[in-house]
Amino acid sequence: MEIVYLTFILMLAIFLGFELINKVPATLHTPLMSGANAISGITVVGAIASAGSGSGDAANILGAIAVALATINVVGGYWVTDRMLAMFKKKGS
Amino acid sequence: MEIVYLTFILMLAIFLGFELINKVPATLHTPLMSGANAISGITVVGAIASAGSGSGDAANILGAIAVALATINVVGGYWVTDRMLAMFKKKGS
Amino acid sequence: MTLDLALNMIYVVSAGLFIYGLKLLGSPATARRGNAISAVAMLIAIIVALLDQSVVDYRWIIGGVIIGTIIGGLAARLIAMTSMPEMVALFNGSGGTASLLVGWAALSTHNDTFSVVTIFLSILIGGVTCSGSLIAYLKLSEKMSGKPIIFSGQRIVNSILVLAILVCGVMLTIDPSNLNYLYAVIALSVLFGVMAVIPIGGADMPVVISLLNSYSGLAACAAGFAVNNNILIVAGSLVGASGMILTNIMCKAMNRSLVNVLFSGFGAVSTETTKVEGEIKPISVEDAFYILEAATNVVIVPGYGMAVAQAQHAVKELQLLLEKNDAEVNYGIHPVAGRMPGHMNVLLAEADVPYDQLIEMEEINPRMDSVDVAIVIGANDVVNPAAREVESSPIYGMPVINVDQARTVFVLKRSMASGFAGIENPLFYKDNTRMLFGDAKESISGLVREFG
Amino acid sequence: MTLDLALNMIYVVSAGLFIYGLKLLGSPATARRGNAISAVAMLIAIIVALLDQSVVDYRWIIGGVIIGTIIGGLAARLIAMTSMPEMVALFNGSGGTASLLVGWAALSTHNDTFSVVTIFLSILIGGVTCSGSLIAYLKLSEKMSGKPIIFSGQRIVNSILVLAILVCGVMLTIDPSNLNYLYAVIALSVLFGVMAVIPIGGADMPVVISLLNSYSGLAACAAGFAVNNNILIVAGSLVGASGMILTNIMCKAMNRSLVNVLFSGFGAVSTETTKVEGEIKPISVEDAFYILEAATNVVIVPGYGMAVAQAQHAVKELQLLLEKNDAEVNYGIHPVAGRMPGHMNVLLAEADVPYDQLIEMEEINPRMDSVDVAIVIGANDVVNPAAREVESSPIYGMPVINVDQARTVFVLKRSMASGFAGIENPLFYKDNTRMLFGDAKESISGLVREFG
Amino acid sequence: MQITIPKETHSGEDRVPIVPAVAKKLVHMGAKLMVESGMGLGCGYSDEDYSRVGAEITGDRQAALASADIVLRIRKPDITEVNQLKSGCIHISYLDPFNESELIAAFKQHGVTAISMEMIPRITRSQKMDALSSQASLAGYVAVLLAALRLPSIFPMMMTPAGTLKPAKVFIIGAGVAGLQAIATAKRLGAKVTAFDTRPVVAEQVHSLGAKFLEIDLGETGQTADGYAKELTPEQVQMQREAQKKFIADSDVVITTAQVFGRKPPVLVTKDMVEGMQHGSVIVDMAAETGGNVEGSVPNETVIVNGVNIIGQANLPNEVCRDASLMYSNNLFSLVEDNWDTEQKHFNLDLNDDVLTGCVITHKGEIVNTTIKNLKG
Amino acid sequence: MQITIPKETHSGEDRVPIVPAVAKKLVHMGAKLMVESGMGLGCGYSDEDYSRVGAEITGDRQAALASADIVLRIRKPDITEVNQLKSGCIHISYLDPFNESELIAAFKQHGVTAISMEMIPRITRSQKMDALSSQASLAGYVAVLLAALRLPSIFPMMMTPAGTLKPAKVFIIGAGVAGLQAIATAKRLGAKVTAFDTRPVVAEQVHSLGAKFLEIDLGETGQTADGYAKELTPEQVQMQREAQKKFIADSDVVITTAQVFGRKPPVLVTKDMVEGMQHGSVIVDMAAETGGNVEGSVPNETVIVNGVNIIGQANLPNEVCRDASLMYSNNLFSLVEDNWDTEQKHFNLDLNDDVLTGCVITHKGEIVNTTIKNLKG
Ligand SMILES: NC(=O)c1ccc[n+]([C@@H]2O[C@H](COP(=O)([O-])OP(=O)(O)OC[C@H]3O[C@@H](n4cnc5c(N)ncnc54)[C@H](OP(=O)(O)O)[C@@H]3O)[C@@H](O)[C@H]2O)c1
Ligand SMILES: NC(=O)c1ccc[n+]([C@@H]2O[C@H](COP(=O)([O-])OP(=O)(O)OC[C@H]3O[C@@H](n4cnc5c(N)ncnc54)[C@H](OP(=O)(O)O)[C@@H]3O)[C@@H](O)[C@H]2O)c1
Ligand SMILES: NC(=O)c1ccc[n+]([C@@H]2O[C@H](COP(=O)([O-])OP(=O)(O)OC[C@H]3O[C@@H](n4cnc5c(N)ncnc54)[C@H](O)[C@@H]3O)[C@@H](O)[C@H]2O)c1
Ligand SMILES: NC(=O)c1ccc[n+]([C@@H]2O[C@H](COP(=O)([O-])OP(=O)(O)OC[C@H]3O[C@@H](n4cnc5c(N)ncnc54)[C@H](O)[C@@H]3O)[C@@H](O)[C@H]2O)c1
Repeated sequence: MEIVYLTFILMLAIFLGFELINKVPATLHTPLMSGANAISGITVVGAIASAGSGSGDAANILGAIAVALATINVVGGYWVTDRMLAMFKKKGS
Repeated sequence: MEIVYLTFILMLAIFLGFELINKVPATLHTPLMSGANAISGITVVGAIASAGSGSGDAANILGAIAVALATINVVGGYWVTDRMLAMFKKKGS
Repeated sequence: MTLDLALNMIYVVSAGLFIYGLKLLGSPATARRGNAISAVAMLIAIIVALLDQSVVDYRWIIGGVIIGTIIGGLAARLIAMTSMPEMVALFNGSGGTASLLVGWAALSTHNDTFSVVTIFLSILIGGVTCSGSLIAYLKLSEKMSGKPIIFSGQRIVNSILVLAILVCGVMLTIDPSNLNYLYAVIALSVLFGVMAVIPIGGADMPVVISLLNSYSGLAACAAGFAVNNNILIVAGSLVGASGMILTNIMCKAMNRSLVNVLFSGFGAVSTETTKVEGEIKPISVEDAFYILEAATNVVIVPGYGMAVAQAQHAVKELQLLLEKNDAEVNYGIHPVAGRMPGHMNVLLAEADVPYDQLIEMEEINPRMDSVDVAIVIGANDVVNPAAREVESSPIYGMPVINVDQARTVFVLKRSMASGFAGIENPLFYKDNTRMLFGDAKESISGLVREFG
Repeated sequence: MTLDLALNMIYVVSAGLFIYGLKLLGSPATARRGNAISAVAMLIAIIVALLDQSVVDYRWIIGGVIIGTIIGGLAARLIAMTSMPEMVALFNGSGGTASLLVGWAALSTHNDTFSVVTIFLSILIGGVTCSGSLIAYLKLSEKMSGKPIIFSGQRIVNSILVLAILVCGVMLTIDPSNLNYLYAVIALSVLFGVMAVIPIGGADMPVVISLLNSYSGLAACAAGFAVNNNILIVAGSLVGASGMILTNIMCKAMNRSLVNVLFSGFGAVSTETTKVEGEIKPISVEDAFYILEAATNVVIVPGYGMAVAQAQHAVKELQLLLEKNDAEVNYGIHPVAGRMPGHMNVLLAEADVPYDQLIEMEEINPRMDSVDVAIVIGANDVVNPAAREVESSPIYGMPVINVDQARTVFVLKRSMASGFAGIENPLFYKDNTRMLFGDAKESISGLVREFG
Repeated sequence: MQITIPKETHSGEDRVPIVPAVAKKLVHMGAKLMVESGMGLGCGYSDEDYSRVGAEITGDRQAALASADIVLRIRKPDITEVNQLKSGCIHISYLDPFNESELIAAFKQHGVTAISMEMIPRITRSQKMDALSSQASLAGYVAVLLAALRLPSIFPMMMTPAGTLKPAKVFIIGAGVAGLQAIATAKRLGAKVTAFDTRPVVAEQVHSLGAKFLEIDLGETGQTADGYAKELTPEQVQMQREAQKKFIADSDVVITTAQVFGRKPPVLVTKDMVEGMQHGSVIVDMAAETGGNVEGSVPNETVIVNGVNIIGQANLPNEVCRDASLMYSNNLFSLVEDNWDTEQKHFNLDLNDDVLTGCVITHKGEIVNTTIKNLKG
Repeated sequence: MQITIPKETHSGEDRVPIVPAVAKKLVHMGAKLMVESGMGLGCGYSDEDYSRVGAEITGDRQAALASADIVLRIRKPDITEVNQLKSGCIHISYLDPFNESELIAAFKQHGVTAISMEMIPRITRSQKMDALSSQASLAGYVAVLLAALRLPSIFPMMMTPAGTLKPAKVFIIGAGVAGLQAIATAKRLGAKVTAFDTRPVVAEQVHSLGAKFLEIDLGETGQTADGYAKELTPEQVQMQREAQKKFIADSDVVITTAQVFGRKPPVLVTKDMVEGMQHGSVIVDMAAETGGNVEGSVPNETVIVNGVNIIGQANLPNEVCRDASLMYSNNLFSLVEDNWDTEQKHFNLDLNDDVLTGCVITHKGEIVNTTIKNLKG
């Protein structure tokens, strides 16, 4: 039955994604892309489980690498986005 | 864990409900209310389970009454909504 | 894949269709199709429910469906167009009642704490929806007086009621097998629905119905938690959330807050103090839009501020949009508006406003009380009711445009500053006045954009 | 409530914050706050993940986090503003790779069919994202030629590749323990990412990155299915869906279709046939808006149709909105536009268009190739390139406004009907021309509303 | 009460003090209306037009004046005619009280209550009686038409196959009632309009008509409570001239409306500025009659100096006499109506009334208006 | 080639055939420009203005004409002056070829190539040479100004404390080039404008200026290939008159521009219609010079019939002579430039050219224009 719930969640999230990004001004395309990209670093959550299994096997190491990579995505992504948006503000005011 | 999924679903559905009914013209308020009301007749699905349990006990009868009431809501709701909207069309064209 | 899994996947499809249908319902061009799609989704959901393994005996179901279809169908077909709102109230009531019954029925099979809590909620909300909708129906169809019913001590009674419901709810959760608590909850919920709606005036019933509609969605949602059914949760919460938003929008269009609607009856008793000067009520462009959107008779009163803001073209655009929205739009031109004779004429002619929509003060004033919204654009002295009301005012006796007699007045200006004559304007403090602060052109362009 | 339940409930909160953050990111005023909220959501999610019972050994995690934070932080801080897009590509690649690895790691513990399928998907999508993003980075930073790389037989190679991936996927599902299939899938996915991006030109890379970004969301979502984690599914699918929409919007702003972007490179090889007359490409108001929204230099060329539609006021409104959006707007006035000398002047003066924005034909023509969008409003003969190109044309030799030299041309008219001179207009068939059919005033009001 | 309306005698005056539509309202109010035969002809109103609405037509001007309780007219009367009025009669017209001391004396002597339309105070309530404003507004319109017809080129911009015609540049000095209307009219015709005024509040009003305002820093300037400009110091006038010089040379049309209430208007455009203008340019001096803003302007004539046309035509509202008469009639009517006792059907002269305090010059053999009295002292 | 530009001799003609800016372009093209002294004075252009751009100034008109390869002027020449031209000279001006058979004969006889500006065909390419259009457009503007100044009320609506002034009702008959410009100008000034024309395509053009079109069903009407109106049958003229009658009576201003190319204009406003109008109303008969659309109109005079002003002023573009000259100069220049051989620096007369086929009347002692030839036959 889990799969049912998951599918429900998937469907709702997709609908919501469509509704949210409705009419975004062109100037926001790049920051938005970058911001969304940072969110996709959520995979770090999955990686943590593997990396923290303590098993010390290949999966564990793969997990650790995944954590590192995903963290790059997360940290870099949010930071870059913020820098872009900060630049924006200045232009506006 | 089910409750987690259900909560997820609840949250997403509420967000979606908010996003969908964003800027509805005043003329559509009544039909929209009526249409949404018809959807709330979905409780018929819950009622069917009780009514079809075959147990013949109180719950079964309650279920049957619930089916009848919910059906009224569904059938009447969609129909009335459609009548309202049909009237609209004529006015528009 | 098991049958169960397959059926549940179909529920996902059905939920998707509900969402899509609701989206289409929000725009005039697609509303009818949206309703149809939502009906298909409902049909699918019902069929899936019928195929469920736990359903073994179809007799009761068929009986219920047939009875429901006949009653619902007849009601929908035979009802006059004008009494649709009360019909919707009745349908809504039956939906709420159904949720109550589903919860009730579920109690016999589900009695872990979580389930009982959700069952309690579905009964409570269902009960309130049931009786509340009934009262709304009675008020709307004038089978009952539309006036707010108020008695002293009403608040106390209501408080006690809420308390009692909570107590019974807790007891029920602790001991789900004691049916007395169940019956008490049912009875109290129904009573509470009655108490909640009687103090509200008949004119506000559409908002109440919308609110109850949202509740019935929540009731279905609670029932869904109780019987562990996704489609109930999704569809129910969709209706709950969108109904809430819709209620809010409807309140805005009436220029009221939801709290104000729900407790206006009580207010009628308490505020017997003499009215002081009133307060300034700013309004946002968005809220102003909702009110304009619902108006059918609009008068625009331009003044010097429109000239300063050079807003005439935007005003014309707004006029066209309002007219497209089936409102009648006129301009009330005061002879001394602006800073030179014919100032407004020059500007409005530039924006190509037809001459016959420019109405002289003497002509527009008698019609003012049938006006839904008067939009005062950068005018001040020429709409100052002090000229009529305040004998000591330096402009006492000057004829002005009586915008304050319109149902709602929007005043578009940048601040509370006074106009040419340098005097205070009591208009800004009136109950039916809303100040839309900002440069007139910006504000109007904002309204124009909202109409998009 | 168990700890697990509590943690999962916090995931719900985190997901809600992601949604809210993404919503705020869509509007300039709130974008920065939105990004911050989304970052908070991420932090919450990570903390919850760390608290999970299955996490017993924090050393690897801490190592990974530290390394990742240092690299990511340095990259984000040190990078020049101008090279942000390629940085985003790199970040995106690392996200994709992480998903690939998560899938890979999950394979050791999950090997029921459903899990393996989702693992396969997460590896495939993650791999494509990984290498695709890398190529995009190389192209953008000009470490690699921005030109499309095309060789004969490319299609065949790609087809074989896809087939091979599918076969290996199926084999992996059947026998998850055979790691050779796994390695094959990984290798082929990475290769496929390279093959998919090399034939696309450097100028189209932003769209590609956006698309890959959407993929990396989907990869996370697939990984979520694989390791059975809700927050991954919700956040991943949010990113997937919104990324897809964003990609689409970006394509529209470039007046291209996604298919056209992805396969333009291939097209360059195949269409060597002589160009025929071309075809009519209608455009919707919405799509036209996206293009205008991205334009910084717009020329409006009005003609008799603007007069017929009495669209001058709407045109002025559009001009103001474009200017607010930081575009430079000019009017190109042809001396015989309309039906009397000075026809356009009369109308535009009525709408209060400043005289110095009215540019004579001789002056506007030399600047035309730096114009992003030329909006032809109900003009026909005066923009007919046949006057330049077709010697046999009755208007050959008449000077016209060379709108066809602008990057994009919108022609607003009601039909394909000819103008005063009664001759065909080859402009309508040009590659860079889009026909916005309908009454000019309606079309422009539509655009104005889109800007809201 | 008998209201007498004599025919205007000033040559070239086509306006009439009361149009038939307003005559009807006066009759309706209960007044006995005595109209001199031919009074309305300037605007094409015949005697029948008046008799039809209930007025009495008389050929005997002298008798009609002698028996009048109220006299309504446009221009100031001959002194001889004042002598014919009976004591207690209320005489309402333009009077030019700052300059016509003899006339005022005659009124005083005969116990006539003289109301000067120039002196209607500019408070909100009396705007409907303000003839200076109503006529100035029309004058502004006419001034632009005169200039447009004189100018050898057109006002609007025109991009045509036979070349692009540039819009005319119009410069308006003094943006009071007349000036604002001139701005509006010139803008309508498509000219590029710039204006200047010494009162700083006016800049916003000029912008509100979509025209440009020429910024000149003259230091302290200001306006009276009634909104009239204060007189400039000689240095300020000099500064203004300097600043405007280049601008005027560049203009196709200059319209001057600068007045200082009760004083001679300032000379703002000097001979050398006129000569700096292009051949064929046009100057309209709306203050020509009272002394002129333009050096060399001649009242009621158009002189050509160095190819530049200087129009000094006075009484511009007369060019649109029908509307001018309608507005003036309404001004008079509002004044009478505001003070009319509907019971007694007579004019109720309450000197404590703000408006009357301002505009009644003589009453019961006294000069009651403080401004005018001080002038004399 | 020598281009001679004699001074216009027609009294009251201020326009000049070539303004200095255009003279410069001609000189630049390689022509030898011979300008009669004083030629530009009507518009305020001195001889120096021309000599500065490279033209030769001469006091000897006769010699300048005799030696000319090309003569550019506005009005048709005296026959005596045609006799002075040398054979092969190209003479470009208005010629009125439908009526001036003697003049044409003189051209023919002297072997002069006469080009008639009226006969420039109305094809897209020749719009820049189309002097009828350029001048008609200005005439439409002037006509409205004349009417506005004549009318005793103002054009725009004004809601003022002294009453509301209604907008003037303007009716324009014939919405060709002049009519459309008149519509635009009257609309600008704020009038309520209605127009009528027999050509059905015009309704849309009138609407495109925001004015109303009076719908009259006349049955079959139409236009020529050049866009000129076809002549109506007498019955149709009668129908039109009937339908317009009430409308005219209700109008404050009527402007008639109805022409039928090469024919006498139709009489559309008869005496009784004029008399039906209100006192003070204004009619501008733009066709007065060629016969008139209005019964009782007198060329170059303003007559008052029953209180209604009928303006018959001819040569309206002359009122804005500077712009009119500029446009006419550009028209002439475009015509010359289009046929100029830049190598040889001379006028290349190619009678197969569409434009020249239409407007060259005589060439090498022959009447080459078919329309005019047929007229004679
Ligand atoms: N018509 C005439 O001939 C004439 C001549 C002279 C004087 N007057 C006098 O002028 C007055 C005319 O009355 P009125 O109601 O038209 O004007 P008003 O009383 O002067 O009020 C104008 C209002 O517009 C607002 N405003 C100014 N700029 C604005 C902008 N950009 N956006 C929005 N609001 C703006 C101002 O408030 P904020 O500053 O708060 O925005 C001000 O209160 C009368 O008192 C009349 O007697 C008339
Ligand atoms: N300026 C002058 O003095 C003058 C005088 C006479 C003739 N002309 C001639 O007129 C022409 C002027 O060229 P132009 O480009 O301005 O006009 P045009 O070539 O006549 O084309 C006008 C176009 O506008 C479109 N249109 C009409 N109504 C419309 C509406 N409501 N909404 C949108 N489109 C509408 C028509 O197409 P659809 O029907 O498909 O919508 C038509 O193709 C030239 O050939 C010129 O020679 C000029
Ligand atoms: N009660 C009312 O509400 C009311 C009624 C009518 C007029 N007014 C106000 O009174 C003001 C003046 O009215 P008016 O037009 O009769 O004034 P006016 O005829 O006396 O003067 C005309 C204009 O010339 C200006 N001026 C004077 N000296 C000048 C100089 N040296 N250079 C440039 N300009 C100079 C004045 O400032 C004025 O604007 C108007 O602005 C109007 O707003 C108010
Ligand atoms: N090549 C070109 O593109 C070009 C150039 C100039 C003009 N034109 C067209 O030619 C048309 C006519 O030009 P014009 O103004 O020189 O014409 P015109 O001066 O010959 O006539 C003026 C107008 O009077 C109208 N008219 C004739 N008889 C009438 C009657 N009985 N009642 C009412 N109206 C009557 C005509 O239809 C015309 O519109 C214009 O519409 C214009 O569009 C085309």
